Amino acid sequence: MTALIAVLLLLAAGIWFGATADAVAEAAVAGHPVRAALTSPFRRAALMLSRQAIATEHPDRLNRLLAPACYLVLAAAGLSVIPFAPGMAVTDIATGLVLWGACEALVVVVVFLNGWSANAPLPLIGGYRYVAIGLPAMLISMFVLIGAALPAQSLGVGAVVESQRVLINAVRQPLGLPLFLLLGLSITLRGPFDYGDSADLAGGTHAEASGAHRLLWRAAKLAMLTAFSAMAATVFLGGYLGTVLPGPAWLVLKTALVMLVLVAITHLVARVPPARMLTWLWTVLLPLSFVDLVWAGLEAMR
Amino acid sequence: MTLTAILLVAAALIGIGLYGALSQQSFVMLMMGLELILNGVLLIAVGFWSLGLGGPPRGQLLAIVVMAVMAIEMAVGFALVTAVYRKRQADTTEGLETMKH
Amino acid sequence: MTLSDIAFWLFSAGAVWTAWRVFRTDSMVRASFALMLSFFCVAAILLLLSAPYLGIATIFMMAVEMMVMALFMVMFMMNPAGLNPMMMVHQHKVSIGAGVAAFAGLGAAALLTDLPHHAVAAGKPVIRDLGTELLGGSMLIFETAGITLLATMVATVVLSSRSGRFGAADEGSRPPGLEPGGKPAGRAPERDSDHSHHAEHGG
Amino acid sequence: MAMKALARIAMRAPIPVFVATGRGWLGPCRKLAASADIAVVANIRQAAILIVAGEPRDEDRDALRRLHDQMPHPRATAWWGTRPFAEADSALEVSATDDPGPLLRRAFAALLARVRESEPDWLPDDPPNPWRGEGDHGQGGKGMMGGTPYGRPMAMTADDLRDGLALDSFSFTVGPFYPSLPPGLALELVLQGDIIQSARIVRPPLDPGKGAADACRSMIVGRMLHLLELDALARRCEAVPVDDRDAVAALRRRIGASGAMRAIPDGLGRIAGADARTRFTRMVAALGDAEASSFAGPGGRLVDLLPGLEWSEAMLVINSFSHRDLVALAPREVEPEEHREGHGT
Repeated sequence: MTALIAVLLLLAAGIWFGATADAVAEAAVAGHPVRAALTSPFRRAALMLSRQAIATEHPDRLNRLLAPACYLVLAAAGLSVIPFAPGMAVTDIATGLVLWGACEALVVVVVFLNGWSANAPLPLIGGYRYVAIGLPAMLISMFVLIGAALPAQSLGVGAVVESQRVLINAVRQPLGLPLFLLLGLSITLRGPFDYGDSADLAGGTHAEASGAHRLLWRAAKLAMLTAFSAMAATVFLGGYLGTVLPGPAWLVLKTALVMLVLVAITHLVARVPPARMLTWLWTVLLPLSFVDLVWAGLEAMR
Repeated sequence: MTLTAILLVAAALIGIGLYGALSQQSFVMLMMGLELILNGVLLIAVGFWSLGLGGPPRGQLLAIVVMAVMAIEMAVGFALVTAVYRKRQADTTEGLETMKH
Repeated sequence: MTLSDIAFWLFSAGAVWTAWRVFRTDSMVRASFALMLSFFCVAAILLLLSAPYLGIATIFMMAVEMMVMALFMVMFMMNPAGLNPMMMVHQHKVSIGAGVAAFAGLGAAALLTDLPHHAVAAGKPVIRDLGTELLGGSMLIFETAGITLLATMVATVVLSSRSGRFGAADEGSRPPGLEPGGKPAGRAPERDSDHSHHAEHGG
Repeated sequence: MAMKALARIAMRAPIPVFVATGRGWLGPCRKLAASADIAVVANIRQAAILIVAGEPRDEDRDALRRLHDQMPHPRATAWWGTRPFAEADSALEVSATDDPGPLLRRAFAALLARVRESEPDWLPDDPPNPWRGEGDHGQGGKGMMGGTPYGRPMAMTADDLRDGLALDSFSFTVGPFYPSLPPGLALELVLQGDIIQSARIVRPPLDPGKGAADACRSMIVGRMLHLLELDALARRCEAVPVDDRDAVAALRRRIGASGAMRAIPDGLGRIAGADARTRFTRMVAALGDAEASSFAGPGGRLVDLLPGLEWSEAMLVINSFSHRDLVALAPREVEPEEHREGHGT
């Protein structure tokens, strides 16, 4: 029960923190006043709530509702496997990493459905394109996660944390965290990996969304950012491990750190066209994830 | 939750799958029927493993093999659909009266 | 009736109902994802059957597979959203008969057979068992599955790519002669007279 | 009560506006974009106020009406330096020389407080083709392929350039108010997936007019940065004071550090010896340099450059040209035919 409350609290705090970090980074890069940006997420949310949520002509109504809602649920499900302290996780199962992998795979489905359901050309192109990029990005992350599971000799997230008592995985498997961060950008539709909701498609899968619908989609993206960051912090940065402070505090701090890194990348790094990214994914990044896996295996046998 | 109940559910899935595989004109829908049959088979395999035979490790192996078969069926199926479409612009079974060219 | 019994019947009803919806919805994308939900319900039953790895792996795999399925649907169907209602079936009565017969036959077999009763002991390390089996006694089977998947990958690329060994696939390939300048080794492809275009499948 | 509190918070947000830029209005529109109080949005679905800046072309009037009707309620339209349409009741009028900021702020607050009434649609909300009731399944035609469900003709197969699979092609019109295209440009594109099979100029881009080179350049670089998903940097670029050398130099460094140049594939949209990356690099180098001559007279046609490109590559190619070059590359095509639809967002 405590773990469930912790998950919901972390999710809510993460949405707020992510929105604020985004607004501040945007203002800093754009040269706008940073102070006003601190509170702007509330104003923008209020604005979205007070506008009409437009229905397109003959949409797939069920999926139009389900897509953002499921995105949010997936973020919560992903977060539920993360231990806040030894043994303190909502779903404390031996196959936590596989469950997280299933959440990743379902994000692709949800984003596609969001693009599909509007019954409009630009969102559909966004959805299609996202599937092409999202699936290989997910493959890469699976290899990286298997690499992290090797020293723990378990697919349970708790065991993966415990295996980092001596040395965190970010150091032990130096390729792991950077490759995993790419997935984070991809499943949260951010910056250099924003192929679903991109500007060239006037907003891609949510181009036709307005009002509360738009707010829900944006909140779901930030929730997924939180869940992903917590996962990266747990699997590669030792999660709740740390001295002086209590375990949950360490987890929150590390999660915030990963979120800030992702937000910074979002606003500072350009995105390449999808065809080029697809080539890089299959010819450079996927082989790199194999290297990471071999590295992890050799290191674990040492 | 008895083994009989599980087998009945699996039989229903296989029945619906067989109906789909036989009745659908579109290749992709036909493949959905095949997938449903395999879905039933998966359920039967794990049902026997879990409730009938006391969890022998090889039972799970069989389930893994069923999953591999599903993946292969999908991949080869789509490749064939693409090849046929490229050659004949056909995406339904009626488009194929002959296997030549 | 325990909690897991109730869950089992709920998921069973879900699996069968969504499986039925696959062939009853006009929208091809909805059909794909209905099939995905059917698999998820079965996956949940697998979890109840104390097969945690298999259950979650099924969810993982089917999410990806059905995503690809939906893409192919949108690609190949000219009416993927079912905005134009349709019914693309053949030998409908025979198929219904076959489906019912399969259900009746298998169901009768399940009801009439004396089935073994020996449930998995609680606390049995099933995931560890699976791992040691895959990479121990049955490693050859596991490796064979791996090699088969690799062969599948090669085969799909060969089948679906446009550029063939003897020219573009859609132009009809013709192997070169056995000796330089000789007669082509294969039969010359006949020009297809009737390309069956979309327009032919009338409702 | 809760709604009132919500509206009070929402009123303090930057005003989301969508700008329909008219001929010769790039400079003023750029000033508007530079204001921190106003958020120029790239999608009409996010906007609360549509700003019609300058007289729209006669042929764009219908597209403008459609654009207006896509805006969510509560909404308003501001007419900046132009006369409102006859159907626009209680229009907000701003004279060409005034700063619209204060008026927009008042109108925005009134809209959210429900003091000002939201504008009704300008066009009837009917499906383009009635279709229910005919055919086997009521689809309005014979067989599965007949009819035009919801006024859209069924997809038909066509040859394609990428892999020869010849699947269904899809044709639609973008512009003249599409945010990733220069103002005024409308293209009719035939797509296979996201690959452009053919392109036709429906409306040429607006002539920027004399003396707008600076505004143009920073707007184009801004659009390119948007396309490269660098929204914040794009906003900085649109607002940069072009006569402040340090600010421009800092901006240039930021753009370089983001990898924006290297993100554009080599050899994309090559014409007269320069590709999109080269043109973009030159344009960034010329920021704040009013004297820099644009890469004039490339010779050739835009519609010949686009086929075979993927959507976002095509957008990069189109926006790598200066407005003046684009006017030369995309001349008005002589074709009296009436066009079906303009996608405004």
